Formats: sequence, structure tokens, C-alpha cells
Amino acid sequence: GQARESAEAPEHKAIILATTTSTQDSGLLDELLPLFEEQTGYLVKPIAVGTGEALAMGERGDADVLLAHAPAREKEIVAAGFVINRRIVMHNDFLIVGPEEDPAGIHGSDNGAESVERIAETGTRFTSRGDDSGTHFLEMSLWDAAALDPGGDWYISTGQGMGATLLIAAEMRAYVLTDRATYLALRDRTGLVPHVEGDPLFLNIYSVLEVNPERFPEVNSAGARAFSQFILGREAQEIIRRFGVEQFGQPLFFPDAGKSEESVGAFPRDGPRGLTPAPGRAPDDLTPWS
Amino acid sequence: MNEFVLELHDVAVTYDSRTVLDVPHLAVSRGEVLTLLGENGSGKTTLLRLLGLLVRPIRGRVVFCGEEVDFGSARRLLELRRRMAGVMQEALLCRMNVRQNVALGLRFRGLPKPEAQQRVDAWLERLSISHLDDRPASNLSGGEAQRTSLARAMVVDPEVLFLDEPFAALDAPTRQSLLQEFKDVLADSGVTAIFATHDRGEALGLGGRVAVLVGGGVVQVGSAEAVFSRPERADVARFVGVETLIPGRITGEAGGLVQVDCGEVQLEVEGDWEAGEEVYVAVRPEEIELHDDADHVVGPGRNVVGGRVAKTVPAETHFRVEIDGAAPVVAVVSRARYRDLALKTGQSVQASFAARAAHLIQRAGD
Amino acid sequence: MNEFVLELHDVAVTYDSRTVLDVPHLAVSRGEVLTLLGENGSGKTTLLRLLGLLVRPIRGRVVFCGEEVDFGSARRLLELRRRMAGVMQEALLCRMNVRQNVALGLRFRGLPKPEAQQRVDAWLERLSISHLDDRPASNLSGGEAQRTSLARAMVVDPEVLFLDEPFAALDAPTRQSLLQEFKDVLADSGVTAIFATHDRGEALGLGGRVAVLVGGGVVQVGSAEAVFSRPERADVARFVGVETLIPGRITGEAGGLVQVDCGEVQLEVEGDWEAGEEVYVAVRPEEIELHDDADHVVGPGRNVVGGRVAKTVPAETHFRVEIDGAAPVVAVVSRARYRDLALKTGQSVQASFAARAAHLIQRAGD
Amino acid sequence: MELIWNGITQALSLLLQGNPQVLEIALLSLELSGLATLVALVFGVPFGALLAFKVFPGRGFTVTLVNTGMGVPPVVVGLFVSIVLWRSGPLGFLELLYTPGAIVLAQFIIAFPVITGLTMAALQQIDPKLLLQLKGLGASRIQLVAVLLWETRLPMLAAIIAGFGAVISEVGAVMMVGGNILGHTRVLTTATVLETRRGNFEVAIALGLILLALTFLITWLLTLFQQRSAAR
Amino acid sequence: MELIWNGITQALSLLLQGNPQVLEIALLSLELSGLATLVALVFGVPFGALLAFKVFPGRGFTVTLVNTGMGVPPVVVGLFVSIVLWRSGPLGFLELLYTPGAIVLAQFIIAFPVITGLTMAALQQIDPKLLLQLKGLGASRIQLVAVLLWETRLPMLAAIIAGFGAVISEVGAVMMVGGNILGHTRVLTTATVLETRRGNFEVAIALGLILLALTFLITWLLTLFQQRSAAR
Ligand SMILES: Nc1ncnc2c1ncn2[C@@H]1O[C@H](COP(=O)(O)OP(=O)(O)OP(=O)(O)O)[C@@H](O)[C@H]1O
Ligand SMILES: Nc1ncnc2c1ncn2[C@@H]1O[C@H](COP(=O)(O)OP(=O)(O)OP(=O)(O)O)[C@@H](O)[C@H]1O
Ligand SMILES: [Mg+2]
Ligand SMILES: [Mg+2]
Repeated sequence: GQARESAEAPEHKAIILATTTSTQDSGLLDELLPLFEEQTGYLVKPIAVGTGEALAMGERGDADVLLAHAPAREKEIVAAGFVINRRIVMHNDFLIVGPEEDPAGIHGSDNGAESVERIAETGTRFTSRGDDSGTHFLEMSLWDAAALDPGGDWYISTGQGMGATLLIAAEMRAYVLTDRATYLALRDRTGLVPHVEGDPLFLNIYSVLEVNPERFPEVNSAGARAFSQFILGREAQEIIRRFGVEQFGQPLFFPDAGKSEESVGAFPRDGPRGLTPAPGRAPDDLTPWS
Repeated sequence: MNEFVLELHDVAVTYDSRTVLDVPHLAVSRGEVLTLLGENGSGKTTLLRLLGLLVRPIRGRVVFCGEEVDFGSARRLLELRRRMAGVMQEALLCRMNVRQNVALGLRFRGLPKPEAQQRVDAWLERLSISHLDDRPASNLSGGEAQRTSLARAMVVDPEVLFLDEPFAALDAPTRQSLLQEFKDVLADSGVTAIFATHDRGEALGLGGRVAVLVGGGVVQVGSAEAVFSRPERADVARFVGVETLIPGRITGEAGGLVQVDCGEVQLEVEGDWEAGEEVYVAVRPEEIELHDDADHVVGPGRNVVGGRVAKTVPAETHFRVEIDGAAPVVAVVSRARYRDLALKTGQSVQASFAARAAHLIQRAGD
Repeated sequence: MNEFVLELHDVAVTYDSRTVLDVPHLAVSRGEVLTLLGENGSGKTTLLRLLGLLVRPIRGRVVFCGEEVDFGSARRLLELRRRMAGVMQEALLCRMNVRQNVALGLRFRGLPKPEAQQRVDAWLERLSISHLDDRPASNLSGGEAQRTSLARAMVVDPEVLFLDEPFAALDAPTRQSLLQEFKDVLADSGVTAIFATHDRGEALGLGGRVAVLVGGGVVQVGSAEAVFSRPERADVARFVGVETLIPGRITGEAGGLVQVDCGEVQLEVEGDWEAGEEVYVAVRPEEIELHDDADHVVGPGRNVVGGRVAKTVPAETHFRVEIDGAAPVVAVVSRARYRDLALKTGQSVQASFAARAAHLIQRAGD
Repeated sequence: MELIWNGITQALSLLLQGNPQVLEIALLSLELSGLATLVALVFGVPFGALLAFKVFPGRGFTVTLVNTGMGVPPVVVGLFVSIVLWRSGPLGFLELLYTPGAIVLAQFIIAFPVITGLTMAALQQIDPKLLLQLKGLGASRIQLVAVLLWETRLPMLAAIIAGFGAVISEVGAVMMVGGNILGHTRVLTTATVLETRRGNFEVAIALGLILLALTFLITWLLTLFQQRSAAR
Repeated sequence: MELIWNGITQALSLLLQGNPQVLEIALLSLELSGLATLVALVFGVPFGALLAFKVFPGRGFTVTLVNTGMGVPPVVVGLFVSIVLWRSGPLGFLELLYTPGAIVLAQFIIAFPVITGLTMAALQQIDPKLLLQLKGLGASRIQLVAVLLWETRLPMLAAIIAGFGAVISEVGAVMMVGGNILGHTRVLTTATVLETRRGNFEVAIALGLILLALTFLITWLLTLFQQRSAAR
């Protein structure tokens, strides 16, 4: 592309970005990457895969930079020394959606564990991604919290991405735990309505991680650093904030550059459906841009 | 019994809009053997296919046992076809063993296995291919394949049999004995057979009627003897081996014989023609005798043509001698006579033939 | 010039471990025409393929122009094969038009297009298939296909030509004239030709040497005349049309002629045999004359066998007459003689033949 | 490379331990793809024969359509089948989506043009004179086609192998219309993809190898038959 | 159903507006799949001829392998190619992963057995006597194979169509080894899947239709040639 020639081309141009499908499927990357490429002259190859695979790519050194949303697993590979510089980029939230009739009677709850317990008790259908994704891990922790081991005819493990799982849930009139971005994208198609939201556990935190160049010398560490600086930078964070407002009437992600996990947590509890972003959360001053 | 098994009325067959067969009328009687003769590409195979209801004429009617064939009804066509069987010119065998190939027609007709086996065995035996019965058909020799193809048609015991040069790849003794046997089988069973061949001996040996095709048309039909000794057209004459065709013009009649002026020679021939007509004097080669000198040859009703030996060609039982002279003549002489005459190229000889052994053919434009 | 183009030394060919050809020795001289005769499945095609370097013998040596052929070297094989050309028994044409088919061999040899076209044109003309030149080969008639196949081999103008029943599907006049032309071409060009056929007339007409195959072995090689009139074995005799084979035993010699006791008749034959030997008296049918009564037949050196007419079969130039009697005899009589004798089945006749026209064949175990 | 080795070990251990879940998935794969291939044969062979032998208006267009069918992306097939089978779709009342039946349907649509197209090409290769010869021996239309299929058994087996291979290996459409639901519609390919996404490459490779082994077995049987008849 | 209709409208508008991005993606699809098919032909046809005509030890096994290859799940191919091309893999130094080259490689591996297997089946159908006849006319090995391929042009074109169809429609492997990177390795199939995942079914259908139209065009040209030569 001609647009990319504005910046001086770096020596090692290509950056492999391993990311979860939600960032690509939502269209966020399509907004961010051209800008980054234009500003820096790098060429990003986003590989959208499952969270598990994305992290595995980091572990093998087959990617330069990761964008993931499974904090616990991320910390593991940081601790193991495969990746470095894990920094929080943004968050959105999860919610449990289901058929409008709400057969399990969980509408309005803000307790995920209780809700899944009700679902299990009533034997209402529930679709699980079953693919070791961040969403799947969260769902598992809800079952854990309810001290249940789900299984049986009502428990449908799809082993697919969020979008497909939502579609299946719609067809089967089942409940499903979903991230907000994907749900909004498919809301009209599925006709599912939100029933449970606002549980503190439902926080979905995305971080950027650089692959450790000491461990994997062939890694494009300069590019990785540039990317993580870019995505934490003012311009990118502003794009994240606005992304989706036009189409869905609400943002899909909330910028969090510079925050720690604890400080991301505050859920706005106003409004029966959906979140209204707290004002003045722009992280402009929080991200150093060199 | 003059019942017709097959009749053609004013039919024509085209390939890619080229007419390759055009027959105003042809009828085949039950139990007869009809032999088709004609040069390559004259339409013999096409005629067999038409009679076998395998190609659709663009015009005209085909009548089978009194019933006009409806080429639109696949079911009826199949029923009629199952009363016939054909041997194609090429032995197109399927990729099965010999026995399975021979059994195909019976399988199509749903014959019970044991009976089928028995009939197949009988024909394998008859055509001396029993020892090949489990050989894949693809690695037979040419003659073995043709025998298999022949057995495949014979075994279904049809009412009408179509044979397209069925013996061409067989060795001479087999051909001879098979022809004999074949004739007997046909006579016994009353099967109607239509037979295309290039072998004049076969046509004569079968002894039925002969139809001569030229350029897609049937130009002469008659007994084998009649067609071979009294061809009605010059092209037919050449084709049936009447190679001596001396052009001339009728001058009149004398002693019951037509007088023909052939330029350097005057010939006498039996027949009933008017003076002034342009004709060929046609004589079969074996009717022509050769002599050392003219003295021996005398008598009324005997024509003599002088000339020189142009070429001699040995054949199985005789020599074929071409003579250039007042008129080109082709004669056949026995080996003994050939030795007696000590014929050599360039030698001067006299050729004679009886007035009743020759006949006249109309000479058209040429 | 007794240069050998092809020699076989102790070769054998097997298919599926069945030996179908086993030849201790065979040599083909430059420029000669060798005709292979033999019944179906006797190995003619296989022998042609072997000589054409298209099958690999399991044993023995093939020598081409003095060079032992190395069947392991594909390159050398190709070079040698390009000096030959073959016409297979079946006209296996490619799915192209006639011209392209005929040009194949030239294309393989990389001949420049204009020259190739010219040569193709010449042969299309010669075989009267010019009008078919852009017809797809798949819809030719049988004879047209065979002509194409023949042109395809002839056009490459090879040193050695293999022809496997090349005229079987041609109409009789074409076959006759082509055979003639063929003979002239071969004589002019010095091409070596090896020719398999079932037609005895062709074998005689070509006039070269004849090799007779029986069950994969070459049992007699000699001039056409020799093989046809003096077959050395009973099976060869039957195959070349020597149908009269009267079993007997030598009793001695008289007047320079061997005396043979054949049970009811005593025969005299030329030859040099010892008393007591078991033999057949072999006579070609055209050497046998038929007579109404015995009176006419006299003289030394002439044998007479009486009998009754069992069967008469018309052929193109003659009648074939089978006689049952003291010994079974098959004779060929001209149409004229047939008419004179007015032969009928069951009629009593005398068959005579000259002592020098018969020969003796060893009678083995049987 | 080590991964592949680990995958092989894992595949062996899964098989030797007789892991019931893997066995179930493998059997389901075979069953569904086998059934889809069979149905495709039942419809594709006669249709291929029709296209090979009959001349009718629109034949050329139909042939192109069938040949195009070989190049239709399975995901597009999956998409269309999904749309048709959705609750809101015209066949929604059948409640077929996310059932094995939906998988068979999609796989049938994928295999059908492959088998039809290759059948047609195989049969067109036959000498028209053989057709006449068989008709002349009294073959009905069905008998004719039966003999001709036997004649062309080599390319026909290749067609079956290609058709079966196309569906047993397909994942996109099967994922879409089957839903990859554990215990119901999870087959070997979708399970492989799932394990890949999970980053469990060894298990993915193991499943892939089991699928390969299965395909090899089936193909081996078909090939044995194919090549044995090539000998004749 | 309405979705499909909207998809058609969208496809038309994308095409008529000459949307440069869609055009680029479509061209890339054609280019890569065409190249992969070509390479597969270059290797597959001689190999198929070898298997058809040569008898050598291990031939039966090789034939089975090739036939199995038709049933190898593209995702497994994708997985193997990925593993080999990973930075940590044996060919990692080539830096081929996530490039069009990797796509061509994977597609080649997918098309190769299809073309080899169908070539073999087509050539084995030939009368061995025709082989002898051609050798007897002085054909070298290459000339022989060339003439025989012309003889079997109907099934050979079917083989090409099947091979091209298999790769142009493939998505799993292409996604894995290409990475579906916009402007580099995004082809019609991966774009379709992406749009489906995004819930943009209309666009997905539109892309699918464009792919279908492309395939139809190519197939139409090949079929035209195939059926014209069927006439002779
Ligand atoms: N490919 C093959 N595989 C097995 N056997 C074969 C093969 N080709 C020929 N044969 C057998 O080898 C023997 C000799 O065959 P060949 O074709 O040489 O006979 P031929 O003398 O040419 O016969 P014909 O006069 O019938 O053409 C026959 O018994 C035949 O069945
Ligand atoms: N399928 C076809 N398409 C076009 N023309 C054909 C087809 N079959 C035969 N012909 C042509 O029709 C004419 C008659 O062919 P036919 O096969 O009937 O001749 P034939 O008398 O049997 O010749 P032969 O003695 O060579 O077998 C020939 O000129 C031939 O080229
Ligand atoms: Mg014919
Ligand atoms: Mg032969």
C-alpha cells in the first residue's frame, strides 16, 4: 500500500501479531493497523486464532507480539519467561444472554455463579464454547464457583468461536456466556437478550505482550515494542474508545492503557442493559509515547 | 413362405448431415441369408445398424415382422432388439473374462444362470475357445477376440442375426469350417442372417441372396450366382471380380447373338439389345481361356481377343493373368495350365470366351 | 547381399508365465518380404511385436543390423524403433482427425511440417482417403480406419515394416490393387517387410518367404511356393490348404517312384523314402482332377482314387469338392469343368493326380 | 518436528488405549461421510450418465454447473445450508440444523458434483461403438450403464475416492451446519480444528493422523480393488 | 432467504462498483489457486503417468498413498505446513509462513494427489495395445504420454477442474498458513469466513457468490473445451 510509505521503513518490517479472533472479528484491528503501519512503516501480519493458539504461538516464538484476553494464562507464560512486558490495553465485559422467555428465570441477576447454578438445576440448555478460550475459562470458573461439573444433554459444548456459538445458542434456545462485542455484532441475527451482567468476574481484560527476544532471537522485538507502544498510545486509545459507538450505539471496548488489573474493575451499575462508559477515562496521560 | 422379417421403405441415414445410406426399398425374408457386399465406406455397417434398430433413420419406415418400428419408444425398441443379435466389425469386448463376455446377451435377457452356463459352454466349445474361458478379454489375440465376439452373438439364439465381417480375423481353415457349420446352423434353425463381408468366397459359400452397396445405395440384389456372373453395372462388375469389361457398341444381331463392335475386335454375346447401344462386354476371369496361338480357337459362339501377358499374380489355387491387347482382359488359369503354357510377361497369347459366358452392361455417359 | 536386418537367437516370450513364442533361430534379410502364417493364437502378432522391439523376450538375443538389442536401454530402443514402423492388427487410431493420425509417426520423428504434410498427402491419396483428411478418426468405417492405420505406418518410410493383417478389412478390389502396389513399392525401396496374414492368396501374391507358426514355434520357413506345395508337416499342410492327406506306409520303390500302401488304394509318389515308413500322401486340391469314369485316367505316374461326392462348395473362381471313398480327397474344379461334370452330392467320381504333384509327409505317433 | 513426533505417539496412545471419545468421533466421521458419499453416488452416477449420453437443450450449461460445483467452497455450501435450515429459514421446521442430518446434507452437496462430473468424464471416454454393440446384444438402458460403469471401474473408483476424500476431509461446512457439538456432531476434522485453536497441537496432530489412518484404510481397500481390476 | 437475496444484490453492487479491495482479493485467489494447480499439474501428471504405466516394488502402496492424499483434510495439510514453516520449524528460515508462497505450497499439496490420482485412473483406462502401437510408430516416452493425455483429455480436464476446484474453494489450510492478512494473503474464501464470523452474512454471501462466479467462468472455459472435444 502507498499509505505506508510515509514513515521511514524500518529494517525488519514485518511484525506477526497473534491475536484472539474477537479483535479481528469486531473490526477493531482494521481501524488500528493501517494507522500504525502508516505511522511507523511496519507491516503487521495479524493472525487471528483462538486464545490458546495465540498464547502457544508466543510460547514457541512464532509471533512477535500478542493481543490476548486470558489474564491468568498470560501471567503463566510471562512467569515462564516466554513473553515480557504484559500491559493492559482495554477491556469490555461478558454477559449471559439467552432466549427472551428466560426459562431459567435468571433475568436481572448480577451473579454469574448463581445464574449458572439455576440453569443447571432447571436443566435449561446452555451452550459452552469448550475451546479453552478466555470466555471458556471464565465460564469454567463460574461452574467452579457454583461447585458444579456441567454435563448432560442440556450442556452443549460447541468447540467453536463466539459467533458460531451464539448462533447455535439462538437455534437451540439456549443460554450462553458471551463477550459484549460479539454479542452486539450478532444481536439482530440471534434475537438473544441479555439476562445476566455486571458480575465483577465478567470483566474481559485485553493485554498486549511482547515475545521475549532473549528467548527467541529471531523475534522482531523493535517492531513488537513499537506496536505495544502504539496501541497504548493516545491516538489508538481514542480509536478504541469510539469504536462501535456509531454502529451499535455503545462502545465495544474501553481503553485502559496504564491501568493495573485492580483499577480496571469498576463496573458502572446504572442502566438496565448495557454499559455506559464512565466519563473521563481517557488514558491519554497514562501512556508514555516516545 | 414369403414372410418378411425386416423391410425398409424409403429410408435414409445421415451422419453430421451427410447422407451415408439411402435405400428406397429392401425386404429380408424369414430364414434367408442376405449378404452385403460393397467397398469400404459404402454403408454396409450402417445398413446393418439400421436393420438392427441401432441407428434412427432421418426418413422412411423400418418394419419388423409386419410392425412398423417406433424409434421413439425405448421400451418397444428394446423388446425388438432382444429378438436379434449382432456381431460388430470390431470385436468390442468388455473388460471381463471371455466367459462373462459371451454370457452378456444372456445376462441382459435375464436367463437363469445354469442354462446360460450351458449355452455358453456349448458355443465356447464350438468356436474352440473353451480353453480361454477365464482369460481377460483384453489380452486375447485378434482371432481369439473375434471368436469371442461371434460366440457372444450366437449364444443368444436370436431370430435375426447381424454379422459384420465376422470372419475377417479368423485363420483360413477355421474360416472355411466355420462358414460351413454356420450355413448348416442357419439352415437348421431358420434364423434370418444378414452378413457383411469383403470375401467373395464367403458370399458365394453362404449361397443366399447378395445385395451390393455403392455409395450408400443398394444397386443390385439377387442370388449370389446372378450377382457374381451377371452384374448389372460396371462398378458392381468390378467389385464382384468381373474384371474384363470391354467397351463397345451394338451393331446388330446374327445367329441369335448380339454383335458388338469393340474397336479392334468384334465380339458376339448372348442377349437382347438394340443396335447402337453403348455397352460393356463383361466376362468373369475364370470363363476366359488362354491359348498359345489362335489356331486352336474356333467355332461359333466363341470370341477371341489377342494380346500380351502384362502381369501374372499367383493366388492360392490359380494364377491371375492380365493381358494387354486389342482389349484389356483378365483371366484366371489353373496352376497346371499355367505350367503348360509357361506364361511369361510379354508373351503373346490368345484369350477366348464363350458367347454365353459373357454378358452386356449398359455403358452410360462415359 | 545376405545381410540380416533382424535375427532371433533362441528367444522366448511369455505372458503371465505362459510361453507363447519360442523360436530357436530366425533371420530376416535386408529387402526381403517375410510372411507369417499360422492359426489364431499361434503367436504371429507376438513375433511381430518382438521383432519390432515392443516386447522383451525372457530369454535369448534379438539382433538388429548386427547389433544385439539392449532391451534395458530405452534410448537405444527408441532409436532403433524409429527405423521401423508397424501396423497393428486392430486399427488403433487416436482421437484426432485422419490427417493428424497419419502424421503421428512423422511428428514423433520431428519432421518439418511442410515436408510432413507433403508425405501425408501422398499417402492419403495413395490409399484413397484424401477426402477423409479432416474427419475425426473415431467415426470412420472399418476399412477407412484400416487404410488410415496403413498410411500412418507407410508414411514414415521405414527400413523395416511390420504389418499385422493390414488388409483384412479392405474390400477385395482395393486389397488386390494395394497388394500389387505394395509389392512394387517394396521392391523399389528395398524396404524389409514382415507381414502376418490369414489370406493364402496374399502370402502367395507377395511372393517372398513364408514362415509358418504353430503353437508359438516356427515350424517351416521357405519360399511361398515351397511351403504351399511341399508342407513338411501335416498341421502345416492343413493350414496351407493341402487338404488331401492320405495316410499310408511305404512298401518300396518302382520306376523311380515310391510306392505307398494306403489300405484300399496303392499310390505312387516322387521322393526318396525308405520302406516301412509311416507317411501321408499330400496333394493340393488344384492338382487333383475329377473324372466321370476311370477309363480316361491312365498312364504311369498318375494315381486314381475313387469315391462319391460328399459336398460341393462354390468359391469365387472355382468349386471345392469333397470326396469320400477309399481315401478322403478334396479337389478344386473350375466352374466350366464343374458344369461339364454336372457334379451332384452322392455322385460317383474318380479323382486323379500326378505322382510328381504329390509329396510325402512323415506320419509321427498317430 | 518434535511436535509431529509427539503427535504420532499421542495418536498411538489414543488408539491403543481405545479412548472411547476418540473412537466415537472417528466412527461418526466414517458413518456420516460414508452415508453422504453413498447418497451422492445414488444420485450422481445416474445424473453423470445422463449428461454423458443424452443430448438435450441446456446440457452444456448443466455440465458447467456440475463442474463448477467441484469448485464451490464448502463454507459457501455450509452457509447456504445453514440459511435454509435456520429456524427462520424455509426448512427451519425440520429442526435439522446442528444435527448429523445437516452434516450429511452438506457433505452430499459437496460430493455430488465431484461424483457426477467424474462419472460423466469417465463414461464419455467410452467408444460409442461399444454402446452400439451392447445395445445390439439387448441391453436395457440400466444394464447398459451398469456394464459401462464396470468398464470404467478405474476412473469410477477414483471418483468415489475423490468424493469420499472431499467430504471426510471437509471441515468448514461441517463446523457450520453441524456445530461441532461434542457427542453429537463433532467429527474428526472439527475436533482437529478445535484442538489446534486450543493450541493443543499434539492432540490436533494425533486426531489428524487418526483421520489419515482411517482414510488410508478405506482408500487402501478401494485401491486394492481398483488396481486389481486394472490388471485385467 | 432474504439474506441470500441481499447477498446477491450486494455481490452485484460490489462488482459493478468495481470495489478495488474485492477485486484485489478475487485476483489474488485466482492467481494463487491457478499457480498451485499449475505446479500440481507439472508434478502430478508425470507422476500419475509413472504410476499408471510402470510396475515397480511399492507401487501399490504409493497408489494408496496418492489416493489417500485426496482424502487428507486440508486443515491437516495446513497444520503440517505450518509446523514446517514455523520459525522454530525446519524451514522457518525461509520466512514463508503467512505469505502467498505458503498458500501456494499448501494448495499444491492439496491439489497434487487429486491430479495425480485422476491422471493415473484416466491413463490406466487406455488400451495397452494403443501404447504398443504408438511405441511402434516411434514415440519417445514423453511423446507417448503427450499423445495419451490428449487421448484422455476429457477425464484429464475433469482432473484439472477437480484440482482447481479443490484449492480455490479451500479455506482451512489457507487460513492457517496464509493468516488471512488483508492485502497479502486474504483470499475470497478466508474473507468469506471472516465476514461470516463477523455476522455480516450479506457480505459473506456476496463474496461467496463472487467466488462462485469466478469458478463458474474458469470452469465454463474448461468445460467448453472439454465438451467440444467430446464431440470427436
Ligand atoms: N497381453 C497378453 N496377455 C496374455 N496372453 C496374451 C497376450 N497377448 C496375446 N496373448 C496370447 O498369446 C498367444 C499368441 O497371441 P498372438 O496375438 O501372438 O496370436 P496371433 O498369432 O497373432 O493370433 P491371431 O491370428 O488371432 O491374431 C495367444 O494364445 C494369446 O491369447
Ligand atoms: N459415426 C459416424 N460419423 C460420421 N460418419 C460416419 C460414422 N460412421 C460411419 N460414417 C461414414 O459413413 C459411411 C459409411 O460407413 P459404414 O461404416 O457403413 O461403411 P462400411 O460399408 O461398413 O465400410 P467398411 O467396409 O469400411 O466397414 C463412411 O463414409 C463412413 O466414413
Ligand atoms: Mg463396415
Ligand atoms: Mg494377431
